[in-house]
Amino acid sequence: MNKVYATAFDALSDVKSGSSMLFGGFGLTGIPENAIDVLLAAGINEITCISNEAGIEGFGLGKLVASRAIKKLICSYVGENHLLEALILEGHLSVELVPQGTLAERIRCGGAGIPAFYTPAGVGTEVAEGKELRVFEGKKYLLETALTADYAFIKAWKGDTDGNLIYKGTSQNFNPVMAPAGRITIAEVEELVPAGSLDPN
Amino acid sequence: MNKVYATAFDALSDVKSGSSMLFGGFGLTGIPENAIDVLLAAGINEITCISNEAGIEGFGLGKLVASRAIKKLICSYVGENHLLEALILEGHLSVELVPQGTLAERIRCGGAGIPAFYTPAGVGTEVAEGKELRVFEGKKYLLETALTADYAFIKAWKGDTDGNLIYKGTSQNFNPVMAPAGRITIAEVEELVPAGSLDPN
Amino acid sequence: MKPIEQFAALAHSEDEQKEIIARRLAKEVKDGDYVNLGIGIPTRVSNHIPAEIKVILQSENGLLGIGPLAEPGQEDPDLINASKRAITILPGGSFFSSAESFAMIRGDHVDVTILGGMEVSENGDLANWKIPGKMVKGMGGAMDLVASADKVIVAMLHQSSDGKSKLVASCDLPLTGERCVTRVITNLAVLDINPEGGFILKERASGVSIEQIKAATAGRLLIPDVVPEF
Amino acid sequence: MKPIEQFAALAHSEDEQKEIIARRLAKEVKDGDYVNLGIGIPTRVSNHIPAEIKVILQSENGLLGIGPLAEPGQEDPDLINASKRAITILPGGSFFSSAESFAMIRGDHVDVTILGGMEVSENGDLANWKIPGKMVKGMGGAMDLVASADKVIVAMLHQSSDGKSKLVASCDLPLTGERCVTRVITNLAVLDINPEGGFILKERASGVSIEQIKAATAGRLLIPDVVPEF
Repeated sequence: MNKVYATAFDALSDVKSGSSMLFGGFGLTGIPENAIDVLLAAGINEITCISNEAGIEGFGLGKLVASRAIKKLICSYVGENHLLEALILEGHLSVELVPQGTLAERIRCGGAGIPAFYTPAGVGTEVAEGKELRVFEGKKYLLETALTADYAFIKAWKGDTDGNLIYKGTSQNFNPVMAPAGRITIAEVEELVPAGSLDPN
Repeated sequence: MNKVYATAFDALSDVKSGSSMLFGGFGLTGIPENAIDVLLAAGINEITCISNEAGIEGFGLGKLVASRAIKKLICSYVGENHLLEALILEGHLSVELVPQGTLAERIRCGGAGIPAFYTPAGVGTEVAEGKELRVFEGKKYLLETALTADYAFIKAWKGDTDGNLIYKGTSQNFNPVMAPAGRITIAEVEELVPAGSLDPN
Repeated sequence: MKPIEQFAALAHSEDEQKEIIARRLAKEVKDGDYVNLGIGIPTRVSNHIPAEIKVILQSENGLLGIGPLAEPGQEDPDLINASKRAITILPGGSFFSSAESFAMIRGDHVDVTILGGMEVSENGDLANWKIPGKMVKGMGGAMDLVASADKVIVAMLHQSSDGKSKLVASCDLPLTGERCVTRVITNLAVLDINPEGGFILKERASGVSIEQIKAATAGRLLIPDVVPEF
Repeated sequence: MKPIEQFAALAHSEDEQKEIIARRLAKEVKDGDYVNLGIGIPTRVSNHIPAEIKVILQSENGLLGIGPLAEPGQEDPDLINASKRAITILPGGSFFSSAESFAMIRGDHVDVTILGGMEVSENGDLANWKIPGKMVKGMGGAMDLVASADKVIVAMLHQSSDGKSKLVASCDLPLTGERCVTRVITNLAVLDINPEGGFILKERASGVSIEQIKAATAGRLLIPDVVPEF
């Protein structure tokens, strides 16, 4: 069931510490920044966070990293967050690095009821450790499993009161992939419109 | 490389008998009917055909069935084609029935470089015969492999000269799923527009 | 009990019996449910859903938010349902590809699946796509639907036209899915699948006796003390 | 050969050396190619592609048809490339999700992948995402890209800043992909990976001698009779 909330605080009032959470976004685009601010203000912590990146210091997920609200981070890239490296060394945070295409597909499969799939990404690398290796038509592939989470936090351009979302430019990125993979999905939109005013195609 | 052809005959001049072919369409919508007519007129036969349905007598794939141009049919539904049943009994045609969602995902994976995936559809049925059964988190799944073809025949609403396509209503169906899964993809569009005139979002 | 009452249900035409099923089916959906309706009896449900509840119907060919059948002359050649009939789309509806449609179905985003059946076994197996040597229509999306939804309701006449029970100990016909059915709604009764096997008789159609249901059911029937009419 | 010519390439600043690589890289793409450019030197290629050929650039964050960098003041907050810089989209370009983007990459719909490297081994292994105990930036999309494209070109300086060869017998650093590189283009040379192992010296940079390349390469070098300059 889709629900419309007037403030981010109302929408997030049930969110609990210790939950797993998917966050859309790539670079500075398509990040559910208002939801992140509310999680921060509410003191939610012990989060298992699934996102493409660890965020930038002072913005987006970078704020949750800085407040030590994240326990585990599953992502493809951490390159631009020095604080994160310090937290890893201190033992406050563990990071599972996943190839970006594998991450996207694991999340898509989570929403699509596919428990596992094979991909060539990471064969012969650290990523392959402990994973099933299988050959199809002469090429090597790894078995990768689906990812879901208790919550998915999504940023969209326009949304309607029935829960339809439209994205803009490269702010789309992981958002539509993650939306079906959260047991509860919370979208923040730039513009809320009545059901029926978005093109169904 | 994308190419624009003025007539369906020009676009299909290289297509050979004995090829495997994906055809978009569901019911009477989104069927590449002009391409089918050209294949018929050119006498292309021995086709391995991948499509949701076997077509209706006298329309779409039904015409290729009637002309005995199809050697093997991979589809989810044949219910409305009595001629087809006769051809199967005569031994002119073999049919591999695939659950519709499995068919869609096998084709998607074919275009997406995923050689195989697990799905719950068909567990405990004839469809499971000869396939790997595997349990993930207590639920049974079958291993299904990707499908690609020499050609994909697609029907779209609008297309531009760079090969972007837009679909309308339920005529979308298998078309966007199949487009990346053909080694050569041939789209027929209702309206051809210059590159840049379709909304990129 | 008067004989006229006992046999009331059987006195209906086949079409009337299907309407009895459709009316009862409508009570299975609640406000806000996403529902996939199979071909046949299930499609009739939409006529019986009360106006005050909003149910979002999914069509496996790529549509969420099915509206009423298109008026004659108003058909859109790009807008059909899974039964290939010209339909409309409701405000707030959306179109998507077959891969997305089944991602939605397989990913358990559809709350209720209602589909027709040829046989249902007492452990919840369903057969509805093939009669060996006689009829092969193909499974379409049925195998995906029954393997995925938490709530799979089979809507069918209790007996075949030659009087054979369609509720059986184990299916003779090739399966569509194993242990997938949660509830069966027929012209005679509402029956739940017992996790340990057997059909639990939950309700009986108006004017239908428990004896009649017993006589019409080949599989093991579990009969509670009270079985209300619907 | 005059000493000044022999050491011409080494006399360039690091930035000039990267430009030498970028200019040569531009010859690797042909009209109609779909190309993914990694962060760093590869991004510079777009400045050197001749106007008469049309190359379609793919950005892993969900864009086909990358245009020039956005002019200052004209930046669109919803339009960046994989290096997070504000860019533009060309007419005919399109946006899509990360899942679609990597379906495109994994499905081999991108003809050429050009990316940076820390080490390339003589059997085509690539390392470019991690220096144990020192630096972990993450692999981003690199593992998907190198595992999928038929043509994987690594663009990097021939030696590290401390003079160590980046073309090695086998990689010391954690791999990004095994046996995935087809060609390496450095400030000194163009080298193909021999299917049986070894770097085949295809071309040398203007003013660079074979001896210099030998001295700068740790892995096995296979030298044909004729090695033209580029």
